[in-house]
Amino acid sequence: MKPFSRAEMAARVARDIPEGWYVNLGIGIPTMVADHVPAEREVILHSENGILGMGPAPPPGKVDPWLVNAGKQPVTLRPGGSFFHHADSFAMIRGGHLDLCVLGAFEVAENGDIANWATSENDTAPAVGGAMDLAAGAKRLWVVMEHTTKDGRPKLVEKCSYPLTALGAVSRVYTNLGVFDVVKGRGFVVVDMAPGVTFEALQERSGAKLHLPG
Amino acid sequence: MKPFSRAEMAARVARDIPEGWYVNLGIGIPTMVADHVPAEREVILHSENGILGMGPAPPPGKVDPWLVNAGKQPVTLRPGGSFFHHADSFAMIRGGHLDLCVLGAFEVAENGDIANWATSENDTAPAVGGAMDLAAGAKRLWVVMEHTTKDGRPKLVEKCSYPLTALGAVSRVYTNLGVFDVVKGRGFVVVDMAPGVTFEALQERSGAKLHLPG
Amino acid sequence: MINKIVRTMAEAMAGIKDGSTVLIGGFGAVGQPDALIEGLIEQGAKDLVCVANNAGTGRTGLARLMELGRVRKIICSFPRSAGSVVFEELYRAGRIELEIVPQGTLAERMRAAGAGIPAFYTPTGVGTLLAQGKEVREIDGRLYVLERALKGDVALIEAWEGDRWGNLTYRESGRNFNPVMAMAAELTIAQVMHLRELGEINPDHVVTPGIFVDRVIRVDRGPEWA
Amino acid sequence: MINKIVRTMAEAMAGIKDGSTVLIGGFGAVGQPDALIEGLIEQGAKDLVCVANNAGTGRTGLARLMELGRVRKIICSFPRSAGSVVFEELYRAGRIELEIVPQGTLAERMRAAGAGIPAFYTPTGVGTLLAQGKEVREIDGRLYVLERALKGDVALIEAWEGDRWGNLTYRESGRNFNPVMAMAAELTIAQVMHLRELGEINPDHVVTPGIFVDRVIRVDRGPEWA
Repeated sequence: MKPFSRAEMAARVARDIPEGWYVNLGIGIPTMVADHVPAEREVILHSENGILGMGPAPPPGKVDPWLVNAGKQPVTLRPGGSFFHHADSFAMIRGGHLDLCVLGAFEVAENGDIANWATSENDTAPAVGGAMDLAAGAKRLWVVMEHTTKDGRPKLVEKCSYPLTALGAVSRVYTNLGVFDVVKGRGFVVVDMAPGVTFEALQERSGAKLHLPG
Repeated sequence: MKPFSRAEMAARVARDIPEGWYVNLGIGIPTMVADHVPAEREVILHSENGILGMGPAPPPGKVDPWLVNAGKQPVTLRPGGSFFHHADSFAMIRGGHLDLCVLGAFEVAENGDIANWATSENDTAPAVGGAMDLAAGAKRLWVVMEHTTKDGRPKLVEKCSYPLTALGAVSRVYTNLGVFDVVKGRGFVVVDMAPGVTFEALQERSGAKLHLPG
Repeated sequence: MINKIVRTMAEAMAGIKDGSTVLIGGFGAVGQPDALIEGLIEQGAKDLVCVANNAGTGRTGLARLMELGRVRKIICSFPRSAGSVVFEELYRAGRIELEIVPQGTLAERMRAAGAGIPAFYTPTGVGTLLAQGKEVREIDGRLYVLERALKGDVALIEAWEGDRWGNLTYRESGRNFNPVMAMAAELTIAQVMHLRELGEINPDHVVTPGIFVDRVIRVDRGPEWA
Repeated sequence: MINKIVRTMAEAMAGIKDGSTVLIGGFGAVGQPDALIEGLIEQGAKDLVCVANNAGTGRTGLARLMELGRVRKIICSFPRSAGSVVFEELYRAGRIELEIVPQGTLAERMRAAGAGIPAFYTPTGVGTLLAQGKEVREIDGRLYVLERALKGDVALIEAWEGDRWGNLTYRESGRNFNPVMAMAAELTIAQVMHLRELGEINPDHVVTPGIFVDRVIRVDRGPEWA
């Protein structure tokens, strides 16, 4: 079994993003997706803090302090980019203008529920940021995450045990072991598997029933 | 009895507007108010169609077709003016950011109700424009109008007979015969009278009880 | 390569269906997408609901579209104005529906549609005929009317500059309803005075980011507007 | 002559009362009104409710204000981040209240306050802990949460340019929450990198019209921000 590396997961997501889409990439592996979109394919990146047309990190010594992404890292702007304020930025998100949002998650349920912001109901000071807006607002929500937690618990589940971020929002999940569509009324459908991974091995590491396509 | 002329009414209103106020002037006599604010007193005029800092009409031959007021007449912009879209413009209005709006009216009631957009309930194609937003939103609403209709019916009334524009919104009325504060729980209080006008003559031409100040 | 710039009016109008709700920008003649309205007349879609501040004047543009019997309903703040002859004829004859909306509520309903807000409370119109049949609610001691988002299938707008990503700027009071309508429609078509190369518009000065715009067509309104 | 430009921090901070709700712009360090926050620390107002995207980092700025015991409650989207040590100490000790709001709802609640909208429905947060105790309503087959406007007594914001009428522009991603907060407060105070003569800012490029701004003070953040 040869699980996808983080870079391979990001590349796998990037492969599925067509030219012309407006895309918001969350913190972590999702951010790495940008590096895997070929330069000639125009995908327009959105950042919650009021940027469209975000480009890669600047070379050292060329950092513009006025230009950071949602993770507060320095970025650049591509020709054709634009700036706007937070209410306009979330109007784009909530109004369904983003073709895609890619987020990390603690858990995804077979009905598309996502939990990615708080680890318990008692964790009353978690950091939600823009996750709920993005999950509820984008036309499509894809999740990129490890297939299981560090201690081996499945993250694809029948029902989320962590506090929810949004109901029924996820349409696709990329893990280090495979790619899954979340199909209404059916659940997780295996679209792709990492090299050497069998359906049985995948099912064993998942907390919900997996389906084969068709 | 020497009633105020339209120009005198406009001048009377202008006299009461202090420097620094943000003001929206309705169509008709209210528009004329601008001409009576002394040039050295900075009053910032707002227009519903997305202008702050509106200046007077341009000289002939200097008309800029991109720059019209809410009455669609050519205007100018003062240094320090700005342009914005309709939702932002009405955010200013509805959000209570205008110090004053001056409108014409068919009727004003002693509780501050104003009727200025439709002449009957059956008049189903009247033109409301921004009147309801302005009446409900500005910090203060002043009305400038003739004291009576052409056929002598009073326009200061106990209760409006025409369809309302807003409830309890008017705080002051300027007519060709006098100036009136609309005081909560009291009604119309006479602040000023045109030359030669007596309280009795005013009362005779009004449809609601008038009060003397104090 | 993303290229939202189209060269012909037929391309600009492609796919507009009968029964569409069409948002039409402008305030009077300023910022009014005249060429796109002519394009829509030519294109042929009918049974339209048109949303605009006014109900057309004279016998051209929106008035012509109405006169041709292609407009089922008009949603506007100020239907009756100097020269709104076609509207008045149709309205008296019972051949066009009318929904009057206060101007600020009209703008905010479209902004809400664009921003994913299905409904909001507003003080405008409380206690008036225009609040009849609507939910009224007291919040912190004041009465408010519940108003619903107003979404377009198509927006026809005018802008000053546009680029191939659909970024737009406006000129002076030509901005008016245009940026709000651009947000609120499934398909937003902009006529612009000037095409710019990508990156030529200062990113701090873009008013409508391209995410809200689907097609851009250059239309020179002539030297008096330049 | 209208002149919103003030020369001293004491003038800028005059009249801020104990118990005020203070909106603080910025996203991380970008567009954050550092000098005004220092001014507020100096000024002395206490029992404050602070609204910001984050809950402060390190031991300066907002974190310092909290450490001094001057903040009763914080309303933000992302309290716990790298370096939010002061907040975490106070929070664990039960010495500060917290209201977590999704970032877009936070922005929209302030925009609503500025626009005279007392409440609106949003899909964000439906079915989550952050919707608990809030009205949920089905509109056209989808569930929405009712959210209330969030008004400030004071807004502290940072802008790029300002003039004596209070017109502001912003630089790149320094715009963020600043224009929204400017609309939403009774008293809006802006620190700007550059003062401009009236009319020097192109009226098409003004982002926050002066109607939303009460005081402007020049603060040079140094050459790295120039």
